Amino acid sequence: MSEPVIEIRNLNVDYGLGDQAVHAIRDVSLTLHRGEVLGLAGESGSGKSTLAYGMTRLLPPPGVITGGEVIYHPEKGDPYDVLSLTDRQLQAFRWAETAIVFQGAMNSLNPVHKISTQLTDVLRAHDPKMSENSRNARAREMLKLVGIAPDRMDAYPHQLSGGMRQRVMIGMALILQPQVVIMDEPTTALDVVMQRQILGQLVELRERLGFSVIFITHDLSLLVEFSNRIAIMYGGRIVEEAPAAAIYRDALHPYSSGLLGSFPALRGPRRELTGIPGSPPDLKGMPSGCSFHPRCPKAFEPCSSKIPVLTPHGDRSVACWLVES
Amino acid sequence: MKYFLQRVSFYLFTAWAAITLNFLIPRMIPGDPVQALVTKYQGQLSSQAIDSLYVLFGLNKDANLWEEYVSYWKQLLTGDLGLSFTFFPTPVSEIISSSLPWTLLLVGITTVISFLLGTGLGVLAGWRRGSWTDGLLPVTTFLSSVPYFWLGIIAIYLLTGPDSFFPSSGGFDAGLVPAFDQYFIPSAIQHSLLPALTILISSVSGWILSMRNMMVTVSSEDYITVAHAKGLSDRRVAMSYAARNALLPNVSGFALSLGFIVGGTLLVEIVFSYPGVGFQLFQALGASDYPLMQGIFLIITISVLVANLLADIAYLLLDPRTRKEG
Amino acid sequence: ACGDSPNDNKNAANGGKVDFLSIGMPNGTVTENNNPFIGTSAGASLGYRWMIYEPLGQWNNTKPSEPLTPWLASEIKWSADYKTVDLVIRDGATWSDGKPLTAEDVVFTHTMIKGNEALNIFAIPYESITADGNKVKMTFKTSQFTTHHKVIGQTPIVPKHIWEKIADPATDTIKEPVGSGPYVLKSFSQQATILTARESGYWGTKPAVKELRYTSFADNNAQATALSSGASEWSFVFIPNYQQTFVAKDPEHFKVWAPGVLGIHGLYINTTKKPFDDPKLRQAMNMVINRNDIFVQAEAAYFHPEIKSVTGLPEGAGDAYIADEYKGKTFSVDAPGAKKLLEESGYKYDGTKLLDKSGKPVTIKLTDPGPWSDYQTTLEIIKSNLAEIGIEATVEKPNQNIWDANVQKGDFEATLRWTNGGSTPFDIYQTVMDGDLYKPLGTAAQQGNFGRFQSPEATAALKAYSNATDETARKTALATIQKIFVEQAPMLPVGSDNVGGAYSTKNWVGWPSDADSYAPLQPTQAGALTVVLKLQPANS
Amino acid sequence: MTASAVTMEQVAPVAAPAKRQRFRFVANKKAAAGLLILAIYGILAVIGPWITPYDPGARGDDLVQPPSAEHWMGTTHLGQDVFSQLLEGTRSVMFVGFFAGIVATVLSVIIGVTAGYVGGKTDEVLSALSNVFLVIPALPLIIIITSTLDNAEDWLIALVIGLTSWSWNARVLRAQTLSLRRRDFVEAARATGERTWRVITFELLPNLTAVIASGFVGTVIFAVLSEITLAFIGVTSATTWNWGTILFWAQGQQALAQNAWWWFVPAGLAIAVLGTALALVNFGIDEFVSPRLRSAGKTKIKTNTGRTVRMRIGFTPVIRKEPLP
Amino acid sequence: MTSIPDAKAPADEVVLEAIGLTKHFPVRRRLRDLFSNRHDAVHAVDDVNLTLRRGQVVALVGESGSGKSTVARLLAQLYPRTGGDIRLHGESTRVKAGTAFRRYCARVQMIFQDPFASLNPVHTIRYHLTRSLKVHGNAGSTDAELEQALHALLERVALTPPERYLDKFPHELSGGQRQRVAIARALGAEPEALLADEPVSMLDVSIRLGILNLLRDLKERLNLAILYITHDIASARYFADQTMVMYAGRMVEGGDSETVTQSPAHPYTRLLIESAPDPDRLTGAAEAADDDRGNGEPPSLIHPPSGCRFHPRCPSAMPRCSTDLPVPLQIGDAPGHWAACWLYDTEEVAK
Ligand SMILES: Nc1ncnc2c1ncn2[C@@H]1O[C@H](COP(=O)(O)OP(=O)(O)OP(=O)(O)O)[C@@H](O)[C@H]1O
Ligand SMILES: Nc1ncnc2c1ncn2[C@@H]1O[C@H](COP(=O)(O)OP(=O)(O)OP(=O)(O)O)[C@@H](O)[C@H]1O
Ligand SMILES: [Mg+2]
Ligand SMILES: [Mg+2]
Repeated sequence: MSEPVIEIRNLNVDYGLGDQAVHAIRDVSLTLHRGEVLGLAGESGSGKSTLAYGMTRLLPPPGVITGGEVIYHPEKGDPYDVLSLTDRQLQAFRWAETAIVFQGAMNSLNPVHKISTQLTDVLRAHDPKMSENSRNARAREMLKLVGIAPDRMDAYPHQLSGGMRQRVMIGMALILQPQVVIMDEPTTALDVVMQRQILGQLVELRERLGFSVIFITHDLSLLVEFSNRIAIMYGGRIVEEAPAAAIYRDALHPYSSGLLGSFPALRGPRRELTGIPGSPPDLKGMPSGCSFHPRCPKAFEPCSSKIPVLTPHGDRSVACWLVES
Repeated sequence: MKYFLQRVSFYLFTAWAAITLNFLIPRMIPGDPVQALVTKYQGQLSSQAIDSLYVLFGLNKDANLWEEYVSYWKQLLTGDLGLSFTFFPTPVSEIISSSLPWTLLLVGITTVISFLLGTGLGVLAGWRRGSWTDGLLPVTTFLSSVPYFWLGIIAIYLLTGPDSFFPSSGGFDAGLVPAFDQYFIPSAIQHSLLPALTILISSVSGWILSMRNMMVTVSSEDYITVAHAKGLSDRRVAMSYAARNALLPNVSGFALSLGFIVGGTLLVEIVFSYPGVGFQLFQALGASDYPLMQGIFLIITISVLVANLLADIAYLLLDPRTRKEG
Repeated sequence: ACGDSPNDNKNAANGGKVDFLSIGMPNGTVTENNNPFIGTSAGASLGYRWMIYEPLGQWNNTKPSEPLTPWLASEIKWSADYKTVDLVIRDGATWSDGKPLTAEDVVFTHTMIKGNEALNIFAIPYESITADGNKVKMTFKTSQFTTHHKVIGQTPIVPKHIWEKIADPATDTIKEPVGSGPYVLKSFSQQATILTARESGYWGTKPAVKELRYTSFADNNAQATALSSGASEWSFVFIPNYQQTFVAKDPEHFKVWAPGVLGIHGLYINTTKKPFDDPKLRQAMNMVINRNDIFVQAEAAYFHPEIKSVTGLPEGAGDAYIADEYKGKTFSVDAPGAKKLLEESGYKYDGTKLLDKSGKPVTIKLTDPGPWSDYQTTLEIIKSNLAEIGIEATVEKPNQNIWDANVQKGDFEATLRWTNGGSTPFDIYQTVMDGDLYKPLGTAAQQGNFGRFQSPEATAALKAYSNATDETARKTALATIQKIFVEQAPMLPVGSDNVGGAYSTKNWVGWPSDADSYAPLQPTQAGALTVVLKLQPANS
Repeated sequence: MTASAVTMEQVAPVAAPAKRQRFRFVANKKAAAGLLILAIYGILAVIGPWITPYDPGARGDDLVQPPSAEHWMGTTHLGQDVFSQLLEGTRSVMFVGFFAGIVATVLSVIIGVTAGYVGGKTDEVLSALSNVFLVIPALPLIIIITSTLDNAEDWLIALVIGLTSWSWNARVLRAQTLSLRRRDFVEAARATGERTWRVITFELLPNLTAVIASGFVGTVIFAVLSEITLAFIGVTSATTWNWGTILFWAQGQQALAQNAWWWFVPAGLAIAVLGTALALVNFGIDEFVSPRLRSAGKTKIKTNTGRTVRMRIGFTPVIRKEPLP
Repeated sequence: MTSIPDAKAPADEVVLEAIGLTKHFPVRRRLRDLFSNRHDAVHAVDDVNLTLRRGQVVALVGESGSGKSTVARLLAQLYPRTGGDIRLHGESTRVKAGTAFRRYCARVQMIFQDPFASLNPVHTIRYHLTRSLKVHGNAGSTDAELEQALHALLERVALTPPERYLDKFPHELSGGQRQRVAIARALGAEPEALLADEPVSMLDVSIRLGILNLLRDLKERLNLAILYITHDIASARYFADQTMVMYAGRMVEGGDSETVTQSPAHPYTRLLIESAPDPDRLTGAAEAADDDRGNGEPPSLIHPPSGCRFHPRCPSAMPRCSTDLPVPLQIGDAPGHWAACWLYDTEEVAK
């Protein structure tokens, strides 16, 4: 496996402070390697988005990062902790090193500015010396790259279809050739045909440009198909992390296997669907021990008292007493 | 075409109904201009004058309401607003044209300044929440609730006087003749400072508050987060992303407030003896001067309708989503 | 920079000596209208019409019984029955366009008024108007004894050669006035009207004041503020607590002079409403009204001079007319006396409450428009005065138009209102008691007798007074009128009008005063011209 | 299929609803302060006339006296007690404000909601009506109408203010109703078979509460200012006192020029404080309605260690402390 | 609920039928259209035929904006239709409001797409369900009976114990719970047909499954006719007896679910199924070769393409496709399998 780009170490994120605080991310450690697609899955509310925003310090109030480190390894130079950067350094770091594509493209694009303005102002902010013409040329190039005719440069977001807007966002994310692209449910609002088109394009671009991707979705079949490794989150923690194929074939954590047993397959023989009983935990009143134990069909003695830690097992890690023992 | 006609007829209907009401309402006032005039002079005008005044004002002939209404429309359509009673026999149009500029300049400029200032402060207060700007809010809330005529009177008392820079009343120095020269303009500006300040203080907070709230709302939009994620400078995010979008609802509010310029600041003009339309209206009310009232109402009606139109156009210009697809 | 700016000479004015006089009136805005006959014109509202146009004679309101001072007419002679007047027109008077003023102009003016009801604001019954050389003779259908000052002293004379070309003199705004007076119009704006002294051609002495600046203020407050800041040097306005709010600002220069005239304010009582149809009750009420309180608290101790004589005639201007019977008889607050009077005439008390003869408590509604704060104050005082004799009064503040209509229709119980004013007490008593003006309840009585007072005796006496041809007849008639007024108390007089003003001696001196009351000190009166002509620079 | 519906039973404890939503409004500090002031005014409106130290209209011997032990706010030119006038005037101001507010609100709800929900011709007619009322200048209209009244009693003034000031709220409500009308829950109620009047009163109106309430508060402020303005220019009831009447007398007597500030200032302040209280309540409603404003309410937070952190959009604060137990 | 309506009725009885159903929405006119006489309309649904039978689930799939929800709303009589007919038990019905509409509601109920929007945030669960029972007279006559009926309803959708949910507000429930309340509300009317508009699209995979199981269970126990709208084809395969595919306002294919999903006939259906994520495909194996196929935007519904609406994107388009509107053609492999595509025209095949 290649060297890491981003190492998240013991990240903790709260919403609010004091007694009101909701611990949305607890002690999460995760490593993204150069050139890979890391999938992040889990039920809704499990903290996937919080993790993505937290590691870039983009959480809106009342989000607070209460601990941990996010070590970034630049292509050249020494690694540094993103969470310790000053505001100015952070501004320079953003987009140039990590770019983010959000869930709703309509909401991610400013409705009152032309997309050309929104593409070029990144360039202006990060490279003030660049000339107007070369900025435009670069923007045009990026649009072509994501399959949009450059003559749509002067369109406003609402004049583009949902898929085109999403592709503009991807183009914008790549315009500074960042090392890492974080994608938070980039295709859930689109239908399957469009979804495939966009993801296909992304994979192709990644092969050409060599950036790494953190890909967040709760559509497991999509993840299994598109990512190299998958991390499964539950209740603010990562419960399992493994190569995609490995998880699909043989999930170690009962929650992961529950998830995998919940979606019907389109092809092949009709599978039996198991589902997961119960409903996701309330972050304010987390069960003791393993937070999944009240829903776990295989729960046993230590599960309700001790929190399992994510421990490596070969090329995968899992946090479950079942595997420990 | 049918749709267009529908819109137009809707506007025409509104204008017609408003103008008709404007015609009827002043006539609900009991008494007549002659009596009002005699009463105004409280004995200085002998009651022997009454008969001659009826003849003078042309009120000695009986006309029923319907005939008056018909002739009112005839006049209106020929652009004639009739003669004022208060200032008999000055035509209403002359009175309005001599006082409207004052109102438009004083209240208009003040409204614009108030909007710009309020919006600017609102942007600051909304963007830099938690800083000193938070202190702005209680003060402005309080000021916005102060009756502005009260504020104006206090300002006159505290700030004007024999040696004060601020004149206590009027639109310009009594010794001057209105002209665009180096004497008149500074004097007009000097005279407008206090009334403008009064309006400004009591109206600016409305803009601050609404702009701040819009900023707060817009700040949590995804595209703001994206703008931050793009590493843009704080200033650029605040202005080009947050403020630019937060401005939209305020702009139509602003256009509408332009429509209320004419009718909205009656008391400031009264308190400061400012030669504007609001004050004329107030005088007309006291004098049962229907033609003048109607004329001013007409101006107000038209300006509100035009302001509505402006609001639409402004929105069209500022929000590409409402523009026609290209 | 702008060479031909109309404001260029402003600097000159600032350079040391002040050669202008700032005059203000609290009449709201004005529009450019210099027609001297129209009451709504700026000229009338601010008073500058009298600086441009002149009357035949000058009447001194403060000394109403004195003969008029010859002005454009050098001689004014009325016949004994006051139906004919003979005038000699002054030589040497010219119009501001240079043409001479002749008897023809006088005849033209009065003939024009005669033939145009809209211009005949005094409703003068002209008969004939003829000229003979520089002499003019006018005859009238009725005696002009009570209105002669209006014909001669309050009718401006206008140039024939200009006015004969005016299509409708009643609705022309005369943008470029040409008059015989010492001033010509320099400029007009809503803010200020500026008059400058004529370079030449004025028949009298050239005025010392080179420029008159008339400003119209929105209301009394603005005018009073302008006075106390010195922005206005002369005005006629009600100044509450004027000693403190005005005079104290510059005691050396700021002065107020408010001589009473023959026109009064009083509480009209609706004599058709029970129990106020009883003169005794009205008398009793008259006895408890504290006129001094009203004078001091409501009228700032100057504006409506207190009426002391029981005849309702003001001090000074009215003195000459008081009947012998009432000479020296003054009002005094006498609550016990009033109570006694009431009880003697059949009224009873229930505790402190007064009961009328039928046993019902006596209550009265006092009405006047809300915005008239001095009237409102007066009513409040009357209310508490009446309470002393057990009458429960309430004060109502209808809108002015409603009040007008109600008062005219007789739909009120008691209201504070003014009377007409004139050169004799006739106007006062006529407004209150004239049976000829009587209209039944519900019909608008526009000219007077709002209280529906019915006394044929009074009507006859009023007629006799105005038509009398000699002094004794007038005196008898007036004595009768006064007796009725005092005994029947159809209206309770409170204060008189004044023709004074507030002024500043900082720049100009020579104002009329008690010691030398040569003219009214109200800028809108015809006599204001006399004042302006007398003013001299303060530091000369 | 093994996971039958019956096994989908709740296992995780459903978090007890800590506080019912309706009390949260009072928990808002601004709203609470506003309500408190309003309550005081309300109490004074009821008991004010009974606790006045003097008859507010009674003349006394101390004319234009500054505040003293006998006259807390001094006296007028007639020796009346300003404090008593102020107390007595509270009732009229509160009555007119709230009565006019209720009239205008009821009208605006009836007209606005009907226009928005029923649509079509009805909408056209009602919209035209409110447009006409919007176009006609309110204050002059109120002056004219009240000037035709024989005696402008409080309830009449309030009625006139109410009848002339509903149009703006009606427009807002119409727009809001239009957006609600197509909401699924309204359609769903219709699809359930509810009658139209039930849909309007039970489905739409409760959701418009906030808009209606803030419209109501706005109208009350407008009505109070209008009443005071009317009284100030002399259009007022004969028998009752309000703060405008005090200002009217004070201005008529040039209180300030007489240096009698005690006569002029308190009434204006009383108005301003009432207005502020209403504005505070309005904020409360705004924040109550818009969760965005609510959550964004807190901008400074204190950490456990006593440090103050400013919440900033785009730069999530990082507070490192001991990792969670 | 005490009895199951018409439980004895034959299982394949037709409950609700749409024939040639058409809906055009007039377009809001823009400023520049003011002077023209154009009357544009969104052709949201054109000539749709659909049959719901007792005890059967019909799935309706298709891309976003293809008119699926519109069909459901038309069937629920929430929109007036532009053309075509809706037959309830063979009887043509057109109701707008009033008693007739309520009577129709009692037999055909709709579950809205979004459980977050279809429950009124200001009312409790009890209110929602009580209204549904009361409006259709299923509430019994006493409070006790009402309570019992409420409990029965909640138990039927597996929200147990009922007391825990009755007095909650919608925002206090999770998405899955809300969706079940919405279903319970529809069941409160004791309908014969249930129109479920994407009842699971907003939900998580694990919760999704619960709802689908619940619907299937209800279908079997209550003998309901269900229209299941989704764009998740895999769930259609799993859950529905029949599947219909819609494209740009028209039905393009229909038939037995297994057949339609396993051997799709229409090129659009094929594109749809190929696009669906498939975990069994290898990582990153997004066929670049596929790129030219199906690329392009969904068509404008204001000016829909002439002929077959899919022809601009169709890899096997023929000249005929752009001119002639394809008719439904029987596909050989399974009974009832049809597609509206000229590829299956026997003459064409013969050529
Ligand atoms: N402002 C907030 N205040 C309190 N809790 C919050 C706030 N924002 C999010 N949360 C909680 O944090 C948890 C994680 O939320 P997050 O958005 O990261 O979930 P997610 O995994 O992205 O879910 P989804 O798949 O639905 O997007 C959720 O349980 C949510 O309730
Ligand atoms: N009320 C309406 N007025 C105008 N156009 C409408 C209206 N409702 C729907 N449409 C249009 O009709 C078409 C079909 O919409 P519909 O909601 O039925 O699609 P759908 O298949 O349900 O999509 P999704 O999967 O996104 O829910 C769309 O183009 C939509 O824009
Ligand atoms: Mg998320
Ligand atoms: Mg849909």
